[in-house]
Formats: sequence, C-alpha cells, structure tokens
Amino acid sequence: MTRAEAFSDREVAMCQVARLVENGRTYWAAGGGTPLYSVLLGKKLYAPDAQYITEDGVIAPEPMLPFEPMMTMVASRAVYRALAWGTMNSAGIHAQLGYMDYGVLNTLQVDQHGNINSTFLGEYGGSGRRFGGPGGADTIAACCWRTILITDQERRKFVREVDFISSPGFLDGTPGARERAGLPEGTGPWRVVTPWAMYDYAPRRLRLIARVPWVTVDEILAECEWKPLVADEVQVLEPPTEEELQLLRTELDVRGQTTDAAGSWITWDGEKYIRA
Amino acid sequence: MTRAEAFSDREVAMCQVARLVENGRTYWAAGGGTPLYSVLLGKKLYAPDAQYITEDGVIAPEPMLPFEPMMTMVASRAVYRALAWGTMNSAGIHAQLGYMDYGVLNTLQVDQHGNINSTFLGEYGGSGRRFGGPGGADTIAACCWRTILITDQERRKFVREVDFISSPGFLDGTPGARERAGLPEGTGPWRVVTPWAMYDYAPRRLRLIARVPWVTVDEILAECEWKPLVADEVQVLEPPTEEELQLLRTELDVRGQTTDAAGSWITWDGEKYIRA
Amino acid sequence: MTLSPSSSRQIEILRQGSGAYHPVDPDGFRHYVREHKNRALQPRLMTAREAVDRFVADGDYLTYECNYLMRGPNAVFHELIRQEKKDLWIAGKFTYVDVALLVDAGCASKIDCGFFLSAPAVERALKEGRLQVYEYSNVIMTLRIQAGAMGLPFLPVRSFGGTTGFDHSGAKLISDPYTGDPITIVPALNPDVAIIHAHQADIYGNARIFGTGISDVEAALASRKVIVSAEEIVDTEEIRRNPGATSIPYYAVDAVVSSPFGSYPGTCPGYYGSDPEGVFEVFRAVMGNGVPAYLDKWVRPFETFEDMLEQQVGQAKLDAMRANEVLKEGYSA
Amino acid sequence: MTLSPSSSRQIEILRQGSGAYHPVDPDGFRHYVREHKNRALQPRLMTAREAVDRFVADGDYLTYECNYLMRGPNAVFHELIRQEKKDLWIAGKFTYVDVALLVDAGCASKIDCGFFLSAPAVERALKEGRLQVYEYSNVIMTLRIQAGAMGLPFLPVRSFGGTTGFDHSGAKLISDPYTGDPITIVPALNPDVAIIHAHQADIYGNARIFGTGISDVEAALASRKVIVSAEEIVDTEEIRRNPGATSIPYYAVDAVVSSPFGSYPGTCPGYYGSDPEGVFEVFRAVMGNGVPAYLDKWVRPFETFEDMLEQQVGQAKLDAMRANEVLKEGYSA
Repeated sequence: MTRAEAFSDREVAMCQVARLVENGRTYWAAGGGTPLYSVLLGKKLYAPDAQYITEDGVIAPEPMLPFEPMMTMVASRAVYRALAWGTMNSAGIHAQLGYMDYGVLNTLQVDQHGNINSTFLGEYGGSGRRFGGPGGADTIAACCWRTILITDQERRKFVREVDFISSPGFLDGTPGARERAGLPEGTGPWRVVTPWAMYDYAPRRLRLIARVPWVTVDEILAECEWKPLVADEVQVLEPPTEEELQLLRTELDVRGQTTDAAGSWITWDGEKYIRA
Repeated sequence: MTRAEAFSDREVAMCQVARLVENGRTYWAAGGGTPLYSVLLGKKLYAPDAQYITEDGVIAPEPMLPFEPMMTMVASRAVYRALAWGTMNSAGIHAQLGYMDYGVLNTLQVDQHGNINSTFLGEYGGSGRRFGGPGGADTIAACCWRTILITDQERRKFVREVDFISSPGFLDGTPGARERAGLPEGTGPWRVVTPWAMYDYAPRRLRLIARVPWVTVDEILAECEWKPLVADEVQVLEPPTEEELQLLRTELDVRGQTTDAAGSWITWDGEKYIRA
Repeated sequence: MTLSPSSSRQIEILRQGSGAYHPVDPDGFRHYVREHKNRALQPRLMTAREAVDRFVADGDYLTYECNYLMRGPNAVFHELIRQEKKDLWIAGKFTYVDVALLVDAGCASKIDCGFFLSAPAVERALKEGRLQVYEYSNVIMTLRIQAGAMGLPFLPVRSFGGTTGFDHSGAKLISDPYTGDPITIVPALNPDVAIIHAHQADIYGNARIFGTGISDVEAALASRKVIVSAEEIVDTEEIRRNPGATSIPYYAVDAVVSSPFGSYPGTCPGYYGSDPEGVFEVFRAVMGNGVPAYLDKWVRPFETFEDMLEQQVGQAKLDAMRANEVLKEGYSA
Repeated sequence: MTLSPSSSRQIEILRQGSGAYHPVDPDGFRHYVREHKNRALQPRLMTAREAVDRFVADGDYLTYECNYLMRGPNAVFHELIRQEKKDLWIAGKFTYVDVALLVDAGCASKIDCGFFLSAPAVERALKEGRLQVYEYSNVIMTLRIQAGAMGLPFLPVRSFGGTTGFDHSGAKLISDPYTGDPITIVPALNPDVAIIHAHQADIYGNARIFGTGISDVEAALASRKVIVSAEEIVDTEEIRRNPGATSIPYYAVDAVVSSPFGSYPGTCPGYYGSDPEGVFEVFRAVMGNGVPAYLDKWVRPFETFEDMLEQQVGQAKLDAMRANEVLKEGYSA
C-alpha cells in the first residue's frame, strides 16, 4: 500500500467505505454512484468474497468495467457475469427476508438519529426545495441489517432533525421506535462516512469516532449544524492509497458522477496533507 | 358427424363438456383427468382458439398426445408448445386477476347450491371417509368467472348440503353470499355435467336442463338424493359422435383414468340407445 | 410449535397516511379484464400512434418500465408527447429524465414518487401547482404494482414505516393479526396503462424480456391497458419453442408495437448499447432548461419514432450502437 | 379519481378459522437467515445422507416440490425414510403418492392439505390418530409459501372464503380497509426445510429449474433450511454465462446434492421420461396396502439412491428413460 499524494474529498469517502467491506457479506448498493463504487473498490482490493446486489435485482455481478456513462444498472456491462438476474421486487423481497447484510446509501441530509432526507429541504408543502425522493434507499435503510451512509461534511447536512424522513434511521431515537413503526427487528444505521469523518451510533445517536489527518475534531463539529456525540478517543483514518485511487480512477469513478461533486482536493506537501 | 354406436358413461360426460367449449375463452382445467380431456376434445373439434391453463401454470399448450400414464402435468409432453410456462402461483394469480373464463372440475359430491365436497363424507372429524382435499379446485371454483363441474349421476353425489365445502359454489344460496365470504364478485357455478344430464343454476340453485336420450327425467331425479329444480323444457342432448370418441380414445383418454371409473356402457341397438 | 389463532375480533389501525391514491378496486379490475382483455389469439400489432391513440386517455394513471436511458419504451413515450396527452398520473419508480420530459411537455400532473430526477422543469411545475407529488419509495411502488398484479387490494410490506412519506401516502400501519406486531400495508396499484419495451414479442403479445428489470411483468399484469413495444416481432412458433422464455403472456397485452431501436438514446441490453451523445443531450436538456428545445428537436417534428431514428440519428450511429454491444450471452432464448 | 383513506381506526375480523398453523414469525425468520444462511460463495455440496442428517430434524415442517412422479426430489425423499425422520409436518400442495409413503413409513404426523392421494395407509393413520390434517387448498398453500418467501406475516387471497376448510385453518376473513369489502387473509408459511430437485446447480447452490413447477422458488426463499438436489452439477462459470436462467440464488441454499436420475421413477422433464413400470408400482403399492413392501424393495436395502438405481433399476432402463425424452427444447439455458 502506498500513501497517495493527491485525491479528492469524494475519493476519501469512497476509500473509507471500501475498507469497511467484509468477505462473506451481502451489500445492497443504492443506485449506481458512490455506494456502488465503494463496494466494488472494497471487493476488488480487500474482500473478494463480498457480494453485492443492485436495485434491479442483480446478484453478485462481475461487471465489465468501466461502466458506460450513467449506465450502472440494467445495462449489460453492469449486470455482467451475475449469479442471478432479477427485478426491483426480487431485490426488495430478498431484503425483506433478511438476506442483505449491509445497505450502502448516499444522502442529502442526515440527523442525530440517522434518519435520511432526500425529499424536501424546508417545510414540506411550503417553500423550500424539492429533491428526487428516496428511490431504493427507504427499503435499503429499513431492511438491511446495517446501513452505511455516505454524505458530505457540511453544516446543512448534519441536522438535529431532518425536514422529511425519506428513509428511516432510528426515528425518534427511543428504543424500539423502528419496530413500533413496523420495520424489521434489529436493523438500523451503522456508520456515516464523510470525506472528513466517520460516525457510529452510541446507541441510536450519531457519534463521531474517526477523522482524517488533515482536519481536527473542531473543524468537523463546525460542519455539523447539530453536534453529534464524540467518542472518547477519535481515531485517525488512513488516507487513500495509490492502489485504491488507481482502481477508482481507471475502472470505477472514471468520469466522476455527473450529479455528485468531487469536493475539494487534498495534497501531500512532503510533510502533511493540505486541503485546498 | 357420425352418431356413435357404443360408448361409456364417462365418454358421454366428456363429450357434453367438450361441446360447451368456446373460442376465445380461457379454461383452467383441474388436475389432468376428465376436465383436461374434455377441454382438449372441445378445442380440437369445435373451438380451436379456446385456450387452457393448467395447475402448474402452463398457458395454452399444444401437448404431444397421448399423455404418458399419469403424466398430465409438469411432464414435457403435457407442457409442450405452450405460450408460457409458469407455476401454481402464476396460475392462481392469473385467476385472481380475472383472466380465467371457465374452470372445469370434477367432484365427489355437489349440493343444490353448487358447493363441492372433495374432502370428507360424513361428519368432519368423526367417522366417515376422508378424501384427498380440494387441490386446485378451491381457487378454480372461487376465481374463474364460470365453473363447469363433471360428476357421476349418483344419489350420494347430488345432496342437499355437502358434508364439507371444499370448494365454493353459491354457499348458502343467498344473493351475495360469495362476495360476503371474500370471493370475487360475479363468479360462480355455471353447469354441472353428468353422463346422464346437464344442469344450470336458476339462479344459484341447481336446475336440470337437459338429459341424454336413454334416460328419463324421473330416472335422473331418482339418482339425486336432493331433487334439483327442473326446467320447463328439458332438452335432449346429442349422443357422442364417432369423431369425438375416436379422438378421445386414440389421443386423450387412451388408457382411462386409473382412479376414475368409466361407468356403464351404452350401445345402439339399431333403434335406440341401451344402457348396460 | 403451533399458535392458536387470536380470538380478537378487530385489527387495530395504528396510523395512516393522508395521501390520495389511485382507487383500489380489485373486483372492478377483474370486470375490466373480463370485458376488455382479449383471450383469443388474435393479432394486436399496431403502430405506436394507434396504440397510444386507442389505449392512453387523458387523466390515465401511467406506468412505464425501466427509464428513458435503460430499455425505456421510448417510441411509445415520444408518442404520448406527440399526441399531447394530459393529466397523466405517473408511477415514479426508478424514473429518471423521463418525468421532467413528461411534465415540461404538459402531459403529467401527478406523480407517485419513488424517485425522479430533480430538474428545473419539475421544480417549476411543483411551485406553480401544475404537479402534485405523493410520497412512496421505489420498492414500495413496485410492491404496490405487485399487489395489483396479484389481484389483491393491498400488500403488507417491511419498509416505509416511520417515514414522513408514509404520512403523505395511502399506507396504513396495522397490528398484524398473526403476530401482534405492527406492520405496514400499502394499497395495490392497478395502473390504467402500462408501456413496456421488450426484446421480442409475437403479434399476439407474448413477450420476452432478457436481463434485469424493474417491474415489467408485474406492470403488465396489474394494468388495465398494456402496450408492449418490441425490438423484434418473432413468430409464435418461436415463442412455443421455448415457453420458459415468455415474460408476459398475450392475454395481458392490448397492443404490440414493432419498435427496433425503440429505447434510443438508451440501451436495450444485449441488443445495443446507449448513444452516449444522446444520453448526455437529454440529461443536459433536463438539468438545464432545455426540455422544449429537446422535444422540438427529437420528438415533435417527426411523424414517427422511426422517422426520428432515420432522419435525426442515422443508420451509421445505430449500427455503431449495435456493434458496441458486445455482451450477448443471456439475451436470447 | 382518488379515494380518501378511510379514517376508521379498526379493521373488523369477520370470521376466523380455528386450525393450528405453523407459527408466523417473519422477524424470527430474518434472524435465522442472518445467523445461518451463508452469503459467502463457499461450497455446500454434500451427499443426500449428510444433507438430511444435518438439515432435517424430527418435528420439522417440510415442503417438497412437485411430487414423487414429476421432478420430485426423490433421492433426498428416500433418505428421509432411510433415516427414519419423525413427526414431519407436510405442506401438502400437489402431493400425490408421496404422502402415503411418508405416513406409512412413520415420518409424517401432520399435513396441511391442499391435495394428497387418498390411500389406505393415510386413512388408517387418520383413524388411529397418528395423522392430523389441517385444511387449505393447493393455491392457498402455495400463496402461503409465497407470503413466507416475501418475508410477510400474511397475504390476502381471493379464494378459500366460504369453505369449510377455512373454518379448520389459520385463515381470517377481514374487512379490507381500502375497499370495505370482505377479504380473506392467510398466514405466511416459512417451512423449516424445503427439498427441491433442480435440473442444474453449482456447488454453491445457484440452481436452474426448467419447465413448469409448483412453488420451487418460493419454497427455497421461504424455508429456513434448503436442500437442492440436481441432475447436473455445473460450473459457476456456466451460471454466470446466463444469469437469467438462475431460479434459486446460492444464498438461499444450505446443501447441494448431486443426484442424476434423482426423480426416478418419475420424470425430470427434458432430461428423462418416467419409468411407467416404476410409476405403476408405487401407485399400486400406495392404493393397496403395499407401502411397507415398496419401501423394503426400493428404499431401505440401499445405502444410497445411486445404489438403488444401479442395483434395482439398472443402466439399461435409465438409458431408455433418457432416450425416451425426445422433447428437449426449453430445458437448457
């Protein structure tokens, strides 16, 4: 592993998620952007027997990389060499049955209890901005045993309560809240990963547990409108490696996502990493 | 069409059902015995664009005849040249959706309201005789728009109330009884065919509408433990034709059904038919 | 080992959404099937124009399968815009640029939201009250269609509970009479019309779809009127040769439209890749304010989708798209 | 066009059956999946003996797919009898001679009845109280399994209402909260164990079934423990070549048993026809009082099903069965 010398915020987040990927586990990746690239990166470098499922019901494909632009589902290269082809309902039903260990999602806004908003910023029905809705994330967040959220470290994205729960976290944070809402027992948010930080839940409440070397805990907390808990010891995350970036750039996130900004650029100045 | 000179009771019933088969309609045939043979006979001779569906979800096959012994479902000859292969659930679901015009069933016992017993003769749970249960007949009787029952003309088979409703007719015969039991609106029994007679419902109550030439109405009624209504004019049914019997015997009911007696033999003595 | 059935006489409704939903009427659907679905093997091949004219009415609830970029029924979709259909209510699962096209063209006024690409045209329509959104999610929408495809009034589901969407939907949280635990139920969806692009179909509507999909089969069974467009019209003998390959049976289908390259500019997996240029163009149009210009260039000037392919795309590009699709295995019967 | 959701707080239970039913526990099933189902691509090939020893316990609720005469999982089925499993509860949809075999062998003590062949051995067991029957019907049973395969506690159905079986079952008639009309719901079925015979499987359990079936895929997804026997063990490369042909995904499968001619004396469509002599023999045994003699001839003397095929059937007959199956189209991927 070679420490990389220059990379983007988004690349940092994907590499961190990739390192969470475990052998022998199933990953339901939302859509076809950073969640899918992160899981594939982890599978290719660290956990060859991790398997992923897509929203169109593809089980354990070995896609022909790189994907064609915007063609991360249904297209032949994306579903190539799968063990089974399915549908959105087959994916959803396998998740209802408990076959999906991890769900990997990106999100617009997350709150202290891990609830996700991808529908509306502002008062619903009033002024504010409408977004595209939960897509598959609602079922991923409800039915996978553990979910990993990917988002940016921005004040407006870490809030006390999301304006609209598009996909469920721990709801009001009380014990059993998910079960009382009809969701499967024992499921819920597990990690939130940003380009700067990693969070877990202690329990059912967001807690900062790790940071990248080039930002401080205070800098992270300054980018949270609502302050999360902070672990007694905040770990320092390893920066991306050249091997990770090589794979990301040549095979996975080749063109970058059209709708997903890359964020800032981080470079190694010979002594330390500097954020542009 | 040539009037046939010798045939069995069961052959009479199958020929009568065959003549009810209409072009452009779907027939869900229960199991693989007389209901299936009757529909195929009708399709081949009278209604080439009648289509049938089996309990294992085969849509509109052109089976390679004759069937192998007891191999009227799942087997390759039985499902040959279908338009689609399915499952028991796909057949059941298409019926729930209203795609099945006619269900064709045979039955152990039928009552004045067309309820079918194929489960138990005697007081359920007490002494009496246990039979094999409804099989697919419950869903056929519930969900097809119209059902055609095939049974023998025997006293113990035509009763006031069946001992056990395995598959629903008009239940207690009151208007809306099926709907109140959760069954689809507007469905129900349509014809009962025996080797001697044909019945309809006037409305929701069994009514004798036709007889074969070699039995009288009184003889038929003598073989009904509970007397059905009798139409003002009881039609006389045409006996089987040579063409029908030829097809039945060489391609369909080749060996006879192992579990299904052929009944008596009827012969033409030069002037009239005589039942042995 | 066994549970005694509860002797309770009631199931509690713990919470329910207040959103309007397409009417639930399984018996009405059955009557429609009985009256209108043709169980005879009679040809139902027609042009996209005729199919849309006959089977899509203003105000219909519409589901289309996949999306504009991935095996979308784009030939029929263009025809909706060309014929200026109005007030369509869209089943918005796995939609993408397509919702913005329909909304900006004035065709759609309601959407059940799983996901759509949030675009200026959609935002504008929302702000101006020309578009109403009801809140679900992708799988909840496809399960609603699944319920419709089973002839049921509702289906229990294991997601959607606890969301704000639930409160703006037709869902209910009830106390499961078997376990006593809370469980969400959602209303079945029987769209008025489904448009689906298949790889192959015969003239009666027996259709084959290869590869993955969203809810093609469910939509075909759940919908009152079903238009299937197909890359290839195959002989019924070919269908009968391999009945296991039939995705949709003829009796669910009202119109078959021969539509080679019918998913342009998207991909029809196994048959042709996408046209990246065409994909970027529609994406840019939708994310900018370019929908009217896009429709004026790609849809409105042409009598038919085939005319557009011939005049605006050209055979060379179509040939290249086909050549570009090198992965064929699994995309035939 | 739209309905307002009812504001009622309750759903009425209009009628309910009093029959015992296998416990409904979707969350428990999920936990079982999480703990015990292997999501790693690790081989799970084993003998029928090992599979039955490890995955079938006395008292288990068992579903087997198709039946003894039609693509039955007969190699595994024989092993149940050889290992003298006890108190099995059988999902009796589309069963035939098989129930009598299991009952007379002392393996089964309960059956959920769709249909079984009414035979002297079964009648005797019923009269002597060694067998308990709960009443459903074929499609109601496969829909219960479908509910289990969707991870749901129950499913609405459009048949079964009004029958006497309903009163002796786990069904309930409720007032549909969407339409107000009465609708039957039935408890989901998650069998403890499913045994299924496939045409092909890889060593991980990815299985292909060709032709028609009863509820193979549903049973595999609904059951805690799944044993798949297969005519052919194929390479995973072959599975990946045509993912559309996979019926059952590996992660639902616990044991893969290589079992050529595993449906003898029945047919495995496309691979071999039935042995009419063998079919008549089991039928006569069951309809007479010949089950013990049948088992003593065909099951108990042999260590394995393969031994029985070799010693009791012989290669010549097996070759003839294969030659006899001339219809191959549609039975390959």
